Amino acid sequence: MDGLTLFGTWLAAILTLCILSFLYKDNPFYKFAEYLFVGVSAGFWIAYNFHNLLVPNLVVPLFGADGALPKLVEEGQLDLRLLTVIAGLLGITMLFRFFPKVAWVSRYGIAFSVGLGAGLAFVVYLQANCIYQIWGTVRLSPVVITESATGWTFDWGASLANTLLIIGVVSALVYFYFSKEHKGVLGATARLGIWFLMVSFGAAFGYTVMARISLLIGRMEFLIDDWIKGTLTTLGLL
Amino acid sequence: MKFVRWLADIDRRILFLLIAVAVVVPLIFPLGMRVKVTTQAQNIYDQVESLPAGSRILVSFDYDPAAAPEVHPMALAFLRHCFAKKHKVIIMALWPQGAQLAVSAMAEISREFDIVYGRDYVNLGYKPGGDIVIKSLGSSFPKVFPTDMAGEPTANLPVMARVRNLKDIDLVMDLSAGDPGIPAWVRVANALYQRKIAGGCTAVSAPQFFPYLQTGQLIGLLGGLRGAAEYETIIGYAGKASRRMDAQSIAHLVIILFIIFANVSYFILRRQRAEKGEGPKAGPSASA
Amino acid sequence: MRREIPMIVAFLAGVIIILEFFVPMLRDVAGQIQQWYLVVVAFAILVGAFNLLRINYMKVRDRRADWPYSVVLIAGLFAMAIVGIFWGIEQGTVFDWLFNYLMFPMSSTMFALLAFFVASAAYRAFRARTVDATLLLVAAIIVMLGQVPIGSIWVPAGWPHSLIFLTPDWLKDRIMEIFNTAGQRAILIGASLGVVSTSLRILLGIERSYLGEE
Amino acid sequence: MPRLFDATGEPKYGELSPERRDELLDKIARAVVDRRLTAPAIFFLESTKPLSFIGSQVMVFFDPLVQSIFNIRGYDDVRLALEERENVERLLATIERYDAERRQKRKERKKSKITQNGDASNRE
Repeated sequence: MDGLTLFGTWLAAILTLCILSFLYKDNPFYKFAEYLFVGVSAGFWIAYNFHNLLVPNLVVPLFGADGALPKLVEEGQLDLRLLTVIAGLLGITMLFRFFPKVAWVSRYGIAFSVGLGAGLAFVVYLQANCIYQIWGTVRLSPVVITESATGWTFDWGASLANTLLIIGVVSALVYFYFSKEHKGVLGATARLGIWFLMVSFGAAFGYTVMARISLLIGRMEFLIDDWIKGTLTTLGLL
Repeated sequence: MKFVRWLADIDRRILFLLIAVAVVVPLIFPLGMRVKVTTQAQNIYDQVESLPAGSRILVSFDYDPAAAPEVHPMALAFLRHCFAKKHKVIIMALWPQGAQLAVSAMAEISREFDIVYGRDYVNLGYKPGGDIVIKSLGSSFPKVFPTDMAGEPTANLPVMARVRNLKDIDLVMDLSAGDPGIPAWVRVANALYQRKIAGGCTAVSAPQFFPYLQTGQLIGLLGGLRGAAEYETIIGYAGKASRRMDAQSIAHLVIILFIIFANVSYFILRRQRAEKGEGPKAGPSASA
Repeated sequence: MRREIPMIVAFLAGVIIILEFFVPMLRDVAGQIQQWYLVVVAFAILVGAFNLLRINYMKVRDRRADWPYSVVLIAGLFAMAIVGIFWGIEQGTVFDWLFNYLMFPMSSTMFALLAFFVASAAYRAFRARTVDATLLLVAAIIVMLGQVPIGSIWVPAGWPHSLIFLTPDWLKDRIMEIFNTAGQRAILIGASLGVVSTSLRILLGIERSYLGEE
Repeated sequence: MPRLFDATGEPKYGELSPERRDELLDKIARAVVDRRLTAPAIFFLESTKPLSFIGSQVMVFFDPLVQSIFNIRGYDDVRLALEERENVERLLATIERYDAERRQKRKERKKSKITQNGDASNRE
């Protein structure tokens, strides 16, 4: 490790320990890291926004890489780059939010992006999460018969799986729409629905446990391999 | 009885300590256990294998350092596989941190393979906007990405020469830690442009993608560290994920033991209360 | 007029995106306005960052509880933004260094911390008090065992195929493919209906809260 | 001293009044218990405790956007509640209390049913 990397590793290790100190109890070191993290993340986003978006998608199309202003008409053709001006103006309206007297101007930028987002969301959610999902359920056959050399056999495993899947989707949907306590068929179906949901929540929690443990392993690996072993190696002790 | 009460109201910090030990010890003394490969992981591998050399694979880095221990090993394993099969890789990001993580992933990978930036791969950088970004890629790559991450015009990069829009992409691999991520790619690139989407994601989000697997909207899925370890196993590379699975195993066992202890103490105390004729209480809980 | 024109803007933007699928002529227009969207989002991010800055500035100004930490937040924000904007973000820059040694460890440790709390949460929530909670608990345990190699380590090599349903691996796969898929699919469908109806209400001008108060 | 951007639109910050806080936590807890989502809610809240402040700051970041699009009532209050870490524990305790009450009620109902009809078919 060179000096700068070693310094960085120590910095990283100290910050890691600051955050882990929360396990003992809430304390100033944790708070320091917490606020620093939020600040640095926001700053990171701003810098990316500048280099990966504002420059290539707004500044360069408007002024060109050389900084020259676009001409209105170029070789007898309307310069389409000028359309980018509209984008810039719409974007700038967003900043008016901070000035109460003219805050209404920001409605243009917001309305544009909300409208566009709503239009696309309408199409893609309907298609991918609604129609395809319903189709994926109704095409399942509760009775699966497979053909083999000996003739037709009833595949009870697949049949049961399909039946359960169909019942699960329907009953869980019933639960969503009638979640308050209900009597009769609707109530019974909703109760069945919540059992399916509970199993899937349980599965999700199993996965969550897995995810969090993996992250801890990642950090411990850093502390053991990069920080302790790395430092000892650099100092020639290992 | 005293012990049961102690167990029921155990100081949370004792649990913390046990978890730390369960993670650290196997990291120092590995057991070398192997994971079984699921069909979801195998499907992704088969897809990459079946493409002819020189196919264009879009890899979207939609995760941040908080997901890196799980997802980064997937990125490394998948990229290794792509370059071993001589595919062209186009990297982009819907999360700003993803673009930066792609930089470090490629710094590691480019040392192992005979690959040239611009000819074999490109890092287009980050664009915010999720669904709309993907939708725009459906009509034009150069309009969304006039330049790569470093500001080089994409028109000058040979790898982008035949990529006009999403239709020119043979496979999308999304490395995802949330939305925008796999859900956005499935919603837009699959539903509107019929692209094949493969996914690698954090274990937290994996369960919600199973409906997509059943309909084929997602061709395969690597879920969490286990998924990463599976891909490492398939390509025969002993990477970090496989090594970490030992610690993962032990920690899971410890947590299951916690759950069992909590329940045993809960039931013993409940019976005791019932004998005394008291109603149910909120129940014992680990105290701070 | 301060409300009507933005409403028309929202309607047009949304309808162009929808009609584009049926009217090829609109494709160029749609392509163009999608480019604008990216720029508008860039400004929206600036607005968000500015709001964060403003609230923390106010905390410092009024010397509220924990205000010194807000100074740290503001300093971090400026440091990262300035270094990135003026000296670049590529590999080997100061920005990249700060990302690797400052942001990366903090971000990943914050979430690694949750490993400990997930353990205490399992201790607190997973009690077989009711049928609901029991289902949750059993599913969670099976998945936890099925996900790691140690869960199936006791299964001998010659395990009969007819008894495969007793192994955590097999059970986990069924839970995921049947019960989890059913539950998650219901959530997907339910949520998507919500999104679709909200989108429609926005486009038709029924939902106007985005225009703020008059 | 001239102030920056706070003619009228200064966002809320600081602490919630204890009454408003309890009212808010109460409402959330009721909604959770009524929908029988106690166990998942406890798991989620307990397991993300340390991140409550970061959550609140994410809400600050998206506040101008979310507020201008959805105008959610109580957004600010939830955000402020999250800034204080103890409130997560308060919410957990409230949920557990309501859940215990609910189970107690069920038990009593079941008991009275058994004495009336001699069976307990309405099992959960």
